[in-house]
Amino acid sequence: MPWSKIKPEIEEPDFQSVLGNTCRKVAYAEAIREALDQALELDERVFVMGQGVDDPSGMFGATLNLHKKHGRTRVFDTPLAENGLTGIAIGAAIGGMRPVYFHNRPDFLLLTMDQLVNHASKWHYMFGGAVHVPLVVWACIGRGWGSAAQHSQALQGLFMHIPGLKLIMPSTCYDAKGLMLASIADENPVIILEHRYNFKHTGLVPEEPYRVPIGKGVIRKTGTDITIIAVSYMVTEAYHAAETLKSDGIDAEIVDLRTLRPFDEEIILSSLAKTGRVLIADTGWKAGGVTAEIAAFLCENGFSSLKAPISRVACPDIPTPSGFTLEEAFYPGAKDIVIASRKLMGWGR
Amino acid sequence: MPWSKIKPEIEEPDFQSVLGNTCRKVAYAEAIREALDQALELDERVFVMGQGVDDPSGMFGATLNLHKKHGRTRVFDTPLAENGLTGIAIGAAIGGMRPVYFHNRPDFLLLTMDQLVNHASKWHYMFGGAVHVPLVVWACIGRGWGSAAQHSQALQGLFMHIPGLKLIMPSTCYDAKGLMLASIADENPVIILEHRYNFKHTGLVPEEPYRVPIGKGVIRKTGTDITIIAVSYMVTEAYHAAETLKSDGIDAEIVDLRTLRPFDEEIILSSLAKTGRVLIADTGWKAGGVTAEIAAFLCENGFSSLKAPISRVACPDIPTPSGFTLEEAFYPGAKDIVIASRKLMGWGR
Amino acid sequence: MKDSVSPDKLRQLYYEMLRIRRVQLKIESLYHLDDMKTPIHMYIGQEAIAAGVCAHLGKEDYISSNHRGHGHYLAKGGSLKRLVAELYCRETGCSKGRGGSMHLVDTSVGHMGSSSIVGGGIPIGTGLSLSIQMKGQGRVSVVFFGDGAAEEGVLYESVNFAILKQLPVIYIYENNQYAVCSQISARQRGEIIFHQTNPADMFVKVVDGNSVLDVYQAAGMAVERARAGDGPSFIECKTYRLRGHAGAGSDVHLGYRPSEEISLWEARCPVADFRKRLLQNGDMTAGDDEFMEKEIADEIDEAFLFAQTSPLPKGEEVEKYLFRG
Amino acid sequence: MKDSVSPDKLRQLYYEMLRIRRVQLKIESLYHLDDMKTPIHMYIGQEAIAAGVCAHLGKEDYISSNHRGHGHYLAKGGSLKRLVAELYCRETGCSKGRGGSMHLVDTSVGHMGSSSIVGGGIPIGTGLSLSIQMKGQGRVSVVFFGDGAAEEGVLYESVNFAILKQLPVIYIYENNQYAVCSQISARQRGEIIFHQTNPADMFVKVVDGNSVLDVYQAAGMAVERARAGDGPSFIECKTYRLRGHAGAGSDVHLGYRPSEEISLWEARCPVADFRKRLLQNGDMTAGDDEFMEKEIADEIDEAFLFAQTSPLPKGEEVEKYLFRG
Ligand SMILES: Cc1ncc(C[n+]2csc(CCOP(=O)(O)OP(=O)(O)O)c2C)c(N)n1
Ligand SMILES: Cc1ncc(C[n+]2csc(CCOP(=O)(O)OP(=O)(O)O)c2C)c(N)n1
Ligand SMILES: [Mg+2]
Ligand SMILES: [Mg+2]
Repeated sequence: MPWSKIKPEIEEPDFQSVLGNTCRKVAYAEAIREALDQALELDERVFVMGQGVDDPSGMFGATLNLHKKHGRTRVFDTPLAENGLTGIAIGAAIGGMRPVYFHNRPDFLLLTMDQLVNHASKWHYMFGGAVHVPLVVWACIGRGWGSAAQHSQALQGLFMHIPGLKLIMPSTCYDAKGLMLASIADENPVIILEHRYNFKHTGLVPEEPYRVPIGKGVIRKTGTDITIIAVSYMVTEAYHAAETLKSDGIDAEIVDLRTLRPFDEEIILSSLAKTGRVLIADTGWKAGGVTAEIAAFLCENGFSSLKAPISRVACPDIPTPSGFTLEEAFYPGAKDIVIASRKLMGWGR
Repeated sequence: MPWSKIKPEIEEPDFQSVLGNTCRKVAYAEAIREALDQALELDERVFVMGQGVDDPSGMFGATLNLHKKHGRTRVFDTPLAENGLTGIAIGAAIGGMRPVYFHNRPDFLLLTMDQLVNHASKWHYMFGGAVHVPLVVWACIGRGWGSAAQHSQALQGLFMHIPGLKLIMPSTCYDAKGLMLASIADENPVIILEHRYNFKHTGLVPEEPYRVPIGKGVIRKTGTDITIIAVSYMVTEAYHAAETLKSDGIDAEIVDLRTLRPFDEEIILSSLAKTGRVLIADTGWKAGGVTAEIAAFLCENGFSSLKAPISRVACPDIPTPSGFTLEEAFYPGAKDIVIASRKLMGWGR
Repeated sequence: MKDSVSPDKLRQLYYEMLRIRRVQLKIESLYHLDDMKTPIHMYIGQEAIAAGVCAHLGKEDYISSNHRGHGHYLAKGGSLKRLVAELYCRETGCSKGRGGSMHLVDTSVGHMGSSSIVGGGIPIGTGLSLSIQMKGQGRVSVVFFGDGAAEEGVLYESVNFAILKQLPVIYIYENNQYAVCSQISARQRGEIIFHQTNPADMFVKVVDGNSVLDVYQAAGMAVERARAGDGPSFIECKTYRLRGHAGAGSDVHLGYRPSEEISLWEARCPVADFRKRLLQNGDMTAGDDEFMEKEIADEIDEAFLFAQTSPLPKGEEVEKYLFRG
Repeated sequence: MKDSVSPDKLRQLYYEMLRIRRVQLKIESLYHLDDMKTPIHMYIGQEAIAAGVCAHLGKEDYISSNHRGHGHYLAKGGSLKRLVAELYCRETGCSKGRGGSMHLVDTSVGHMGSSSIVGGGIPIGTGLSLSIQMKGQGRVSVVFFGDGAAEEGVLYESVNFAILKQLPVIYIYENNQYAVCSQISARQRGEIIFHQTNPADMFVKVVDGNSVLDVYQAAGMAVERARAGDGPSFIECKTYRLRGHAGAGSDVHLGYRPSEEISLWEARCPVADFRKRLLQNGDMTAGDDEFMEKEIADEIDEAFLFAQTSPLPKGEEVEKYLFRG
């Protein structure tokens, strides 16, 4: 698919990341690949599996050629049997390994809900801590070029509802690497949902292995007037929106949640306390999704700081259409964030 | 399992239902059974399938002996193959039938997410309206007697996030029948999640077939001080809470949503406009669940009416424990609603 | 039986394959223009299967298709214009521009939709056969799926149910030996287990999927059985896709399959082979062939013109079609 | 081989079965008191399977169990005290009162947990065997599952993967002919397809699940193969559950299975049969038997006392154990 036609390769916004001393500009996919390479190198329990991890496209580049270096026992292709293979990965994890299971799209995770939700998420609790499941499941949200209803779902809203799973959505090359390494090191099942559009970015990434703490958000831009809580690719959209808002005289703060479960309560409560206005931007559906939980949490716990309704920018509650004119209408972006932000600023004045 | 030990059979609270002229007291299970019996009688496209629908327990009584009257071609037992059989039901629906697929527990629906979410929910949209899927999927939430993590999940929070599915949770015998008939008559996939505790109730139910409109909530008790939006069995708990609150001088209004997708926006917005205070009570997990969406919606659309934070009473975000001392700590009820309501009433005074 | 196929039927089979091939070559030739903003999965090399199977089906019979569905759609009689319009994301597309290449549908000819979730259409097609049985319609439901799909548990679940209820369903297993870039040997060992089914439970047959007559013959038996109420069938068609997994053109450069392997199968092209045979046996004249090519080319031109000049869906209507009624 | 089993081993097999039986009868006899607030699924009638299989396993080998798991747990060497305490929902239970009867675990003896999602443990047990293979441990992973579970797609997916990778996994198919009240004929037609697997890919055997020696012998071959790196095995044990699906006591009154059928299988009780045989063949004396009964009875009494006097989990600790670390 000519993806390059729908989103050019660019450098990611300059988010002022905390950088190591060996930073280089690397592509998003390469950041993940490096994390995997290092994890495979440093920990013999780690292995990488998934339909196509060893193929010429190498999972959009994220697993490219790892099998050549680490062998096909540790980096292996799988049959198309997502639920069974998730259970197999769980079993391997229980048996002391650290599987990283790759999927092209989150849509395919719907086949694995039984093993992820009925099993992986409950195994530690249900047995009073006797067993645990250090498993990483990775999938990349599709968008554009007619990916349509069954190949473009952003399913974080589902996983956010499940106790016992950790849920990660990076937005920068730096975090993509650091959160992958943190997820592999975690003793619990972790789901990483990437966004295809982030793969068009390059950013500064240290060469040595490092971990970005799970459960901690980060402020991508400080501001005083409105808090934009953004997830995954929407962080980039929020960044562009903030630039536009600046010319309106609106100083937006951008919080990148990075981890959705458990999410960083403190960082959003204190940003709300500062600005009094909150907009939440997600790549998934609105109803019952990520924006719902964050809004409800803030309304419950930060009510007295709220000067305006909590605004939610998310996909409309319909399946993704294929046609490009409809995609255009379907996906929210910087423009929607700008419009909603201006509206929020109008409140209580 | 000696269910009777954990919840006695009682008459449901007197909810002042709109009644037909041939009302009788019937048990909750019998109300559903009657709906199925009438649907089978009136529409030859209807059939009932599921593991155990024709067995001596008859799905807690809800399908009891229907196969004897309507034959085993129209009321049939199935292999244990939930995802496959959901697809088969979808195919039959596309072919012009009206399948009603029964599951003992929502937990088993996790096996069917691919067919329900990737297929049933999208088929009509994805083909520009050319095909549709008139399918009813039914499951009954378990609770108590050590049902534990894999047999007691209240998964409405997941389905609430999915465009293209309708989601129903009745709380009275009257609605159990009327919503079942409405769901079977609906041209779209509908999920009905029942609660095991409702099955201990008896209530007034008309004999003739009737439909309760999908998407319409109902006020179970009018009040002026606080709005309690309740779902499924929590309606009964809310009713008891309201009785207690009365003695505190707090006059609670109880809204029974009945349909969670699409939910009745008007009824909750106008109740909020009246009371200014909202508590939402659900039988499922809190984070990212039903209470999240309703709270977020109200915060977004009814902000100026809010005199206090929106309070959420739901299960803690952990798997269900089996032991009864832990179950006791896990499940919220009237007491929690009372405590949270009192707290809300303290706001802004 | 092969000899009992009339020259008319032979030419019809050829026409069907040729038409599928020509449509795809046209799509391929224009894809680089980026006007068809939809993923495409070429059926080039597998035409004999759709053509051979669907030759036995009427409009009232059902098929259930997958991401590689152009051939199934056309062989079943789906509108070419509406197919092309769908690739161009037009409101006049068979799915009104909502589905794209992987989500074709034409209910007027029994094509009830295709799933791009691998294996997803298998139980749905099985369920269609359940509706046939319940209504006593004497129809047939055909499920097309690949070797990747054959690994999904829903196949096992569906076949068990079809056998249990003796449903009028025919599983057409298009084994092209690859799932994306993954060779079947990386995913399965030996032949698929369903070949071992008790013949009393399900009719099983393995055929050369590049021979339209072999497919035609096996499918004929399966359809006959299904219509007679004699239960399900499972036909493995051994074949090969000549193009890349997705997109247009060859994928030799990716290096995941030997170029000799591709050449070998190119030499076994189902369309060219059958053409040669018909000409040799005198079942078709060069004139017939030319006429067909012309007719097909005209139809294709017309379809592309229709598509390219059709209106695009309006953004305001993005929420339409969520629910029926 | 049967003759090569030493009298010691024979008595040990008997002891194991007897112990499982006695524990269950005790549970049954007290269940009506409602102090064990957990669903129970009796293994009565199937003891020969767990006993015969686990006799070949060491503590370092794995098993994966299901809702009907008391027998698997005990045969694998799980702590009886902690089993009973789990039924009594105590903090001292094997799952600390968080799991209940359907969720047993004892990692110190390789019991890595049981799933009450039918079929859910099949891929997990397969994955355990993958970890064995990757670590080169020479262990074995055994998966117990029933005829209902055999219909789930994960079995097909798991077996395909086990065959592909030649994993050291043994599938023990406990065919007791019912899933809840549903007779197998309402769900399947004929024998399970995996019996037809190519022997080079997977070792397959059907045995009388009520004969501990038959099970023992077949399992022995499977374990040997697995340890030698010769791949997976699939053993169907034909058996019958003598009690109701869940809860205590008979379910004859429900009428879903003929009382003659139950009587027939009661007459084939794996424990009583084997006892008779051992006594007849002189492999066990009446004194041995009495001694065993006494020892088991004492152990059971002690376990129940332990359970009944153990502390209950504290409500404040309900959120404990969500995550590790
Ligand atoms: C459940 C699922 N898993 C993975 C994919 C990604 N995917 C799309 S096509 C394909 C290959 C399918 O192979 P096969 O069934 O043999 O069909 P073919 O493409 O060869 O015609 C894969 C893995 C998918 N669409 N659905
Ligand atoms: C996926 C799933 N579907 C349905 C159930 C409900 N259920 C519990 S046990 C059982 C019967 C299982 O039968 P089988 O596998 O033969 O085991 P058995 O009880 O006979 O030992 C069923 C249907 C479940 N627990 N999980
Ligand atoms: Mg293929
Ligand atoms: Mg059974």
